[in-house]
Amino acid sequence: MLEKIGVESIDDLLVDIPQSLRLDGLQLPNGLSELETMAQVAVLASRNKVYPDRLTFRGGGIYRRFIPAAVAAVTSKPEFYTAYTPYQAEASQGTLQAIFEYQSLIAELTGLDVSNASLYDGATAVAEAAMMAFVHTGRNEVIVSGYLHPEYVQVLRAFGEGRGIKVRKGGEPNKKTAAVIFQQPDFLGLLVDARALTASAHAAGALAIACVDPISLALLAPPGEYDADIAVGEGQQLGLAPSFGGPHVGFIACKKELVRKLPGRLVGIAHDAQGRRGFVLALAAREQHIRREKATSNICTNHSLCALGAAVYLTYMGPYGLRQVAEVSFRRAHALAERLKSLPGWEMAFPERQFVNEFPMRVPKAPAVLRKLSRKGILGGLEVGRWFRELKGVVTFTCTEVNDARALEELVEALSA
Amino acid sequence: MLEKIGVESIDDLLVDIPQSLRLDGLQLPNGLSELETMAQVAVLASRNKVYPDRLTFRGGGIYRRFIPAAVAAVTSKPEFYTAYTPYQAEASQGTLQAIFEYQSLIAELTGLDVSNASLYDGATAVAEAAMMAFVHTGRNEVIVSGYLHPEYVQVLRAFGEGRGIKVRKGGEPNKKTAAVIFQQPDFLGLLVDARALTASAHAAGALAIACVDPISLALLAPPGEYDADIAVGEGQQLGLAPSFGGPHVGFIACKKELVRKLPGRLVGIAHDAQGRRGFVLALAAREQHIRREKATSNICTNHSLCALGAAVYLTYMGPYGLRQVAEVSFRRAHALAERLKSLPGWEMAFPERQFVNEFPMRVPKAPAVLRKLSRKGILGGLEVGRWFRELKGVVTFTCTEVNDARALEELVEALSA
Amino acid sequence: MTEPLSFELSRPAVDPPRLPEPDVSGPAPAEVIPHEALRSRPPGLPRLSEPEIMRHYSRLASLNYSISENFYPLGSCTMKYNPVANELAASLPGFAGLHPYQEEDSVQGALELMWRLERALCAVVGVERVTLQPAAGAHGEWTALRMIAAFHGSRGENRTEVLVPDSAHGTNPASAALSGFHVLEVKSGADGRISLADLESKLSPKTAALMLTNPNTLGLFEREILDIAEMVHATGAMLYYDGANLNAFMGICRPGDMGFDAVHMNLHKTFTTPHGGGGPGAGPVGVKAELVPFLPSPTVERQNGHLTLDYKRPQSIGRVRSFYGNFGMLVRAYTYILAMGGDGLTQASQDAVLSANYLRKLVEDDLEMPHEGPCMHEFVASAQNLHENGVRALDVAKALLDKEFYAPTVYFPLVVPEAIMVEPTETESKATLDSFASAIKEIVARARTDPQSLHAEPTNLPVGRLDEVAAARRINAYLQGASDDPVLRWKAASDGAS
Amino acid sequence: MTEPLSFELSRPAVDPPRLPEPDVSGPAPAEVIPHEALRSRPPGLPRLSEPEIMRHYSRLASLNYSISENFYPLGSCTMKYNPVANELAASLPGFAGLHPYQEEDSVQGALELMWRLERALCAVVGVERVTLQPAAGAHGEWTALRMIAAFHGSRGENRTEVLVPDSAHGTNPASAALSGFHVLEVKSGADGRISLADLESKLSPKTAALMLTNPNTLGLFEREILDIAEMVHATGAMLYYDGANLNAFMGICRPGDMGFDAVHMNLHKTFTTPHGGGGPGAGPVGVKAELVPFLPSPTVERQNGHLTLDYKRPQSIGRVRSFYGNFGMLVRAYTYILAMGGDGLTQASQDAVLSANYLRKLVEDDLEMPHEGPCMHEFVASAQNLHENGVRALDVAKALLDKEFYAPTVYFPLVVPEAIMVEPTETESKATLDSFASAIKEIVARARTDPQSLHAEPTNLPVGRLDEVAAARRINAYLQGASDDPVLRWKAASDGAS
Ligand SMILES: Cc1ncc(COP(=O)(O)O)c(C=O)c1O
Ligand SMILES: Cc1ncc(COP(=O)(O)O)c(C=O)c1O
Repeated sequence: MLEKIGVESIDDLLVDIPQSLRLDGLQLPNGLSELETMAQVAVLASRNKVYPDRLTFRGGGIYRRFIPAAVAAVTSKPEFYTAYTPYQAEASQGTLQAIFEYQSLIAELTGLDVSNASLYDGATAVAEAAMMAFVHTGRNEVIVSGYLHPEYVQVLRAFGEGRGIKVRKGGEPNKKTAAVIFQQPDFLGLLVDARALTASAHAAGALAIACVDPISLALLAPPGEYDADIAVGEGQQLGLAPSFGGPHVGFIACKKELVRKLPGRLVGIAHDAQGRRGFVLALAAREQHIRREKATSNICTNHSLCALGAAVYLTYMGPYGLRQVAEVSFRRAHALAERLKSLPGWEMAFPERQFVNEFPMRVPKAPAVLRKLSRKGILGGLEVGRWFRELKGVVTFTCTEVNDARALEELVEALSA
Repeated sequence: MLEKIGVESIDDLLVDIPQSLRLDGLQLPNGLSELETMAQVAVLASRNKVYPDRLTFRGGGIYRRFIPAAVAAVTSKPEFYTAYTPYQAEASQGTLQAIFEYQSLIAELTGLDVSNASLYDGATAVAEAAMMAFVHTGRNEVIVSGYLHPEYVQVLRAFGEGRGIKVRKGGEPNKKTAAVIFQQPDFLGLLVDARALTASAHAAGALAIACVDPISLALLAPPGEYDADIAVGEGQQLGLAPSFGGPHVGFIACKKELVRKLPGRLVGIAHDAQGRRGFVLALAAREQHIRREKATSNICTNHSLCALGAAVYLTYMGPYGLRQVAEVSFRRAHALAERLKSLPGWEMAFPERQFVNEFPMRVPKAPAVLRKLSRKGILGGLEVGRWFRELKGVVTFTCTEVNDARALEELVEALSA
Repeated sequence: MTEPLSFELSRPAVDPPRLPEPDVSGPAPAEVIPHEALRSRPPGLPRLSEPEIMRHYSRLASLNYSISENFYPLGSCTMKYNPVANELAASLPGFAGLHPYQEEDSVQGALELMWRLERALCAVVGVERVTLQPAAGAHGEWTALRMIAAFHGSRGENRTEVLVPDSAHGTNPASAALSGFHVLEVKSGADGRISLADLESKLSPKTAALMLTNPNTLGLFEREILDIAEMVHATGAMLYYDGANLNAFMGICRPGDMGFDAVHMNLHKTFTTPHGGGGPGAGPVGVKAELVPFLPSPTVERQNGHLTLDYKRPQSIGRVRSFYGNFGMLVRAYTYILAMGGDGLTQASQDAVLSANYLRKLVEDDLEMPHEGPCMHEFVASAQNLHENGVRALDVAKALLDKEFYAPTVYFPLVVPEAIMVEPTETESKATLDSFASAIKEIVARARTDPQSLHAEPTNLPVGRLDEVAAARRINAYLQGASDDPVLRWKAASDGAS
Repeated sequence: MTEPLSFELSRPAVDPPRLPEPDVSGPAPAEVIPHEALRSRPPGLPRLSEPEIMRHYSRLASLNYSISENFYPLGSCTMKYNPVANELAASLPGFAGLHPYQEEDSVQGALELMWRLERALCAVVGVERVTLQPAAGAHGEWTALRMIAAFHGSRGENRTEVLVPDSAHGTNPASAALSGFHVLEVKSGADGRISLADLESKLSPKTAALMLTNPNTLGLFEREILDIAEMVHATGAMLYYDGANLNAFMGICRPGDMGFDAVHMNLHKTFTTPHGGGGPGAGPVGVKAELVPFLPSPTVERQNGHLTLDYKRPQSIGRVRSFYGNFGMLVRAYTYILAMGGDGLTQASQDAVLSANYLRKLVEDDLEMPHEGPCMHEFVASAQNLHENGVRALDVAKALLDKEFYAPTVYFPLVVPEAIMVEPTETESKATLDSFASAIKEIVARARTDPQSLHAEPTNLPVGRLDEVAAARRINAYLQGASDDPVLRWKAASDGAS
């Protein structure tokens, strides 16, 4: 090959690099065989403690759920996972159609008109929605109402700072308010009055942004039903492993009127000369590679494969499977709450509020209790006082379809011991 | 659908079944969700002890070896694993070509002319080879020379009984001898004089059947080089997990003259009307679906997918990779033997014999020693006295590329403690 | 698009993969092993990088039809959907990582799984015990016949004949022959069932067994099975069940109740272990009490919750395979049975029968139906009616390939000329059955109007119809030494080094 | 062959999958939750059986090109082989099963992996620290700019402008804008490098940073990088490195040594985490000491072998993503780095440069080469020379698809008209490069003799060239309320229930 190029050595191809910059290799160990590589990686993996799914009661944004084997069987197909963003539509119909189906599923689930092709995670989805509202309303303040996931708030702040958007916690929307953002159920698992929050946002000329739990939407009114303008959320529960927090997928859906402000990729229907239906990246004029500094967002690589996983999950479940998953989780969480609140000194932190499958309890000596559970191989609830001073001693517990009745018993027994 | 058929119920389709035979369902529990199914299966899996590869020193026909991730990445492709035997060649070129490549790889490795598409395992491969010799020579006795895997001998006997083939242990071949069967290296890991055994078989007009370790063939003279007529063996080492003994793959290769006696499937080259090359099942006239009771064997379903795995493994390794695997195993085994024979009371069982990467030692209080190792998480050698009275107290130890130097140390330390 | 052979893609410039180094002081082989025992030159394996290998096999994969993408109505093969959870189960380290010679204490979970699978299979087919050792259906047939031979032998009887219907699968006579029996063929009657008269005439004190599948390979239930069983048993022979067609009636009836004494099952048909492009499968054999002493060794036994391998079986036929059978396939089948349950298996068989009868109905005017229905889980049609147009079953099969359907089994069973044997299974949707029927209709219509074009099928596949006759000629030439072209394998043109 | 949508395949007859039952006494939702908070009717999800779902997605998969089967010379995207071992590593339960809010003690292995990956990336690019939090390259760009803004802010400087070359990727100006900066464009000179004169003219005390990739998007190394760095630093601005092109020089030189203050890396390009059809990737950002205080929170710290997450970072820009980044991708990248080692990474970059120059040489007479070589890991050609035949870069791209190659990046960078940007990567064999070059030659020859036919390309794919203009028109109609056709999603014709 060197000969064909007409040079004598690789160095002849590197002549543009100033000599002073040239290295003599990297300060890294030499490569290893696959056997040795995997052995080293496995050692690191073994230095983590993996709690069984059924004995995991911690949530706070990432949940253990039943993941059908079908999901990984699809996402591990090299035709999907080793393709790039579908720039050449005709050679990428697999990815494009799968994303189109994902968009449709999210739209169905949220009850809104259009979903994009995916975002990085729930946190950036909230931030992107806030930026949409900022651009749409020309107002530069967003109100976070109630307990939005604290890390989402942090990300929202970081994004807001760049664009000069002020993030206000609570309070009534007014003429400066671009959007009211709320989480349903909220970070603690409690239901908020989404309808009222949406109405008050609209009354002030602001948008309503609902951050929702996708599984809960099999039970709860979807944002489209209470007229929210944008729905966002974290899609990890839709068939993705916890994986220490990522990669997962942020979803975003909105009303028709806001579509041109949507960040990221969007797939739409197109046809060829013979009238055959196909799918293409649509409304690209919103995007960075065309609009550059005027783009609706800077997103290029998004989370397609995770969106694909979510699509497989939702298709596997269908409307009634998803409902059963949600309902089983609901019933078990309520059964667990009943049991826990009868423990000495334990009480519901917000007894007057409804929840779906995560709920906050006041727990005496919470840190010690959680350590004890951990020793018994149980990942107990989440201490939310870490983020909220007023919630010191409050622990949220989560139940899903993976926590069978016996697991609930084991938890209660461990706590009673 | 019932309406279209013109019946009212499924029972109307079952009218040919005598009423007295009809059941009211099965005496089995009702079905489970995938979550619960996998949980139950996982409980069974957890009730087995899995020794780390690197601390496994037991062989006896099944070995721990480095399995490149590429192998499962290929064999887990649904296009391969959910296809049937390639009856419709034009729609099965993937399977057919892969098998053709497997046949070629085995032929290269054994130095013989032709290999079939696969057999069930090493044991049935030995039996099938004996039957080939029986048919080819018209003689009805086979001689097993030296330590052939005891389970292979048992299977050979069971097969032989059906066809009236006598299995003799040791002794010189004579006019009644259809074949001399030997294992290289033998069941204990020791080298036999394959050349001399082959010559003595041929001198008596018998065939020589070599049962070989495929990895050792990167080092040792292949059957083709010493003029053996048939080579057989167990292919587990070629990229297949131990899996409690199966499924793996038996391979068989032979000289041109014997091809029409080969059992099972065979893939060959064919062309279409445009002259394009393709692959088809060849010499089907040997097979049961054409020749029925006169077929060379009754094999229908064989072990294609395992053969595919072996082909991927051999292609991954290439000639020099395979040699390195064999040589590392060789060196480590010899280093380990040096260390072990210096332990008090331990000695090489056959100090005058050469070995490759498995070797027999006389071990004082072998059962207790092995139990001690097991408690330390080490799967020690194999007590071969279980099958051979004369070898009471003899334990074979195996080393491969997975047993790194540190693992050898750990073994020796555990034994010295 | 075809793909070159890996050997043809091989490049000498490719380095071997990184592998562990010998980090010990052991000698090199050449220092210890005598020269003449060593290989004289490296084997001619191809040299490819990992990316090239993966791409090669990806392309090969894309040349295959499989049930993961295509309807695969291969009669007698029960190509139903293989649940992906099965694959996960078999790959659990707690199974895949077990050495077969670990101490029994350390493999209790594996033995328990085998024991439970045995119990479940006993329940499905109605027998006393099951051996899980045989690696495939044919292997199971042979194993069962060895047991039957041993049984008769134990009673001092010399029974040398096995009866096999003319509609039987080729493995039946082959297994009987390999087991040392003479094979007598029993004729089918006009209704597609075994002729009782012919059976009567063949039964004798020399009869060791009658091998039968029911529903038979025509997809028809042998209505007189109870009479048949009585006749066979009356002569002191045994009744053997070829379980390839078990998918027809799980939970509906049982071979054991019909009078069968030994039963093989194809886990790779009825119990969804994937067929792998030709295996591995698993062919467990169930037997009634009389045959239990002769089961292959070892069996799995359970006492007080503790599991053992029992090798003390003096009357056993011995071993039919190394170790304990295709364990990985047993894990898959057990997983399937757990997930389906008794209710699910029963439903599966009912749906399989429904699918077959529905599809049969859809095409009954297009192809000949040599026998009256209803059928069970499959049906056999005949392309005889296209004979006048010069169109054969093979042409229909190849034309189906071009419509992205795999072809049904053709030319089997042998008793139906131009047989087209269709088994849709319960996992196909009505939509798929409908579109398959449309394809048949289109092909039959073309057979009437443009028969010539069917001989050119398939035209949309990587290769056109392959000339097996010419191929056989080339193989003969090679085997007879008339040609150097090693048509059954690749070989380097020059000296074999690649 | 196209595939219907899952919604179109949906059948109401399909039962939901078997799922756990509520085995406790908890209330049903309707008993507790007020009616108006409940969903009024089930979401219109499709209803398909598992076999149908798997077949649907198998067919979709077969409609895709991917590097697993096809050469994918997409310039700027570094589509190199993704080792399968990476996937195994990420799916180890010890990683995939970790909850992000487990106690630190229970995730020491995960934190150690992150820490080691950080150290390795520092070594490759020559920086002090790296944050692993950003989810993609663009996210990393924005993160870095937020740090640069914080840095200037901490010094009381109000720098509001970011300079971006005209050849830069669209994410650069977009990230700058989202980070609150005004974007000024810097021109490229005739030699394809940034014009120092133009740079000089745009630099001012308002300049916060210059964003640069080197080699730039033309595949050319910015020879005067040291001068550029000096100029930028002299004005008090920072130099930002877009690491999309890092594959050009691992082990050969380092952005840190060139004077870059912040560097993002695309693990999904250089470090072989698969692109997933559009992500997830990971876009870690490395920074020199001055920027360390501003890194996102938390960082991973190691003391006496114990690992902790450090949230006490008063000057941090905060959080840019939930949790700790795309951990699964970090595992893959770390696995790759371990396997390759310093020697392997260096070799990879050398081979990448070799491949690009070789391929460039092969096609230099067929397409225009607007800039002189040698190139680094990629080159940009132009289809301008086909203009006289009415053939555009897009036509060349589509014609390549018909030859089973994915197309290079086209129409980027914007500074080259009819750009065709080719990045072959180090994992392609010479044979592949040769056959790609032949394809280019054939297409160019056809452009001369039969240009019309190229406008019809592709013709062998599941769909022909899709009309994006017509599609946009339909979308506009929908968004403007002029049409009910929800062209950006599927919707049931009737009432949405499926
Ligand atoms: C009726 C019948 N019997 C026996 C067999 C043999 O089973 P196997 O292929 O598992 O050996 C088959 C398989 O095709 C069959 O269809
Ligand atoms: C030069 C360059 N910069 C930045 C990016 C953005 O990276 P990402 O897609 O990971 O957000 C890309 C990706 O295509 C690129 O090629």
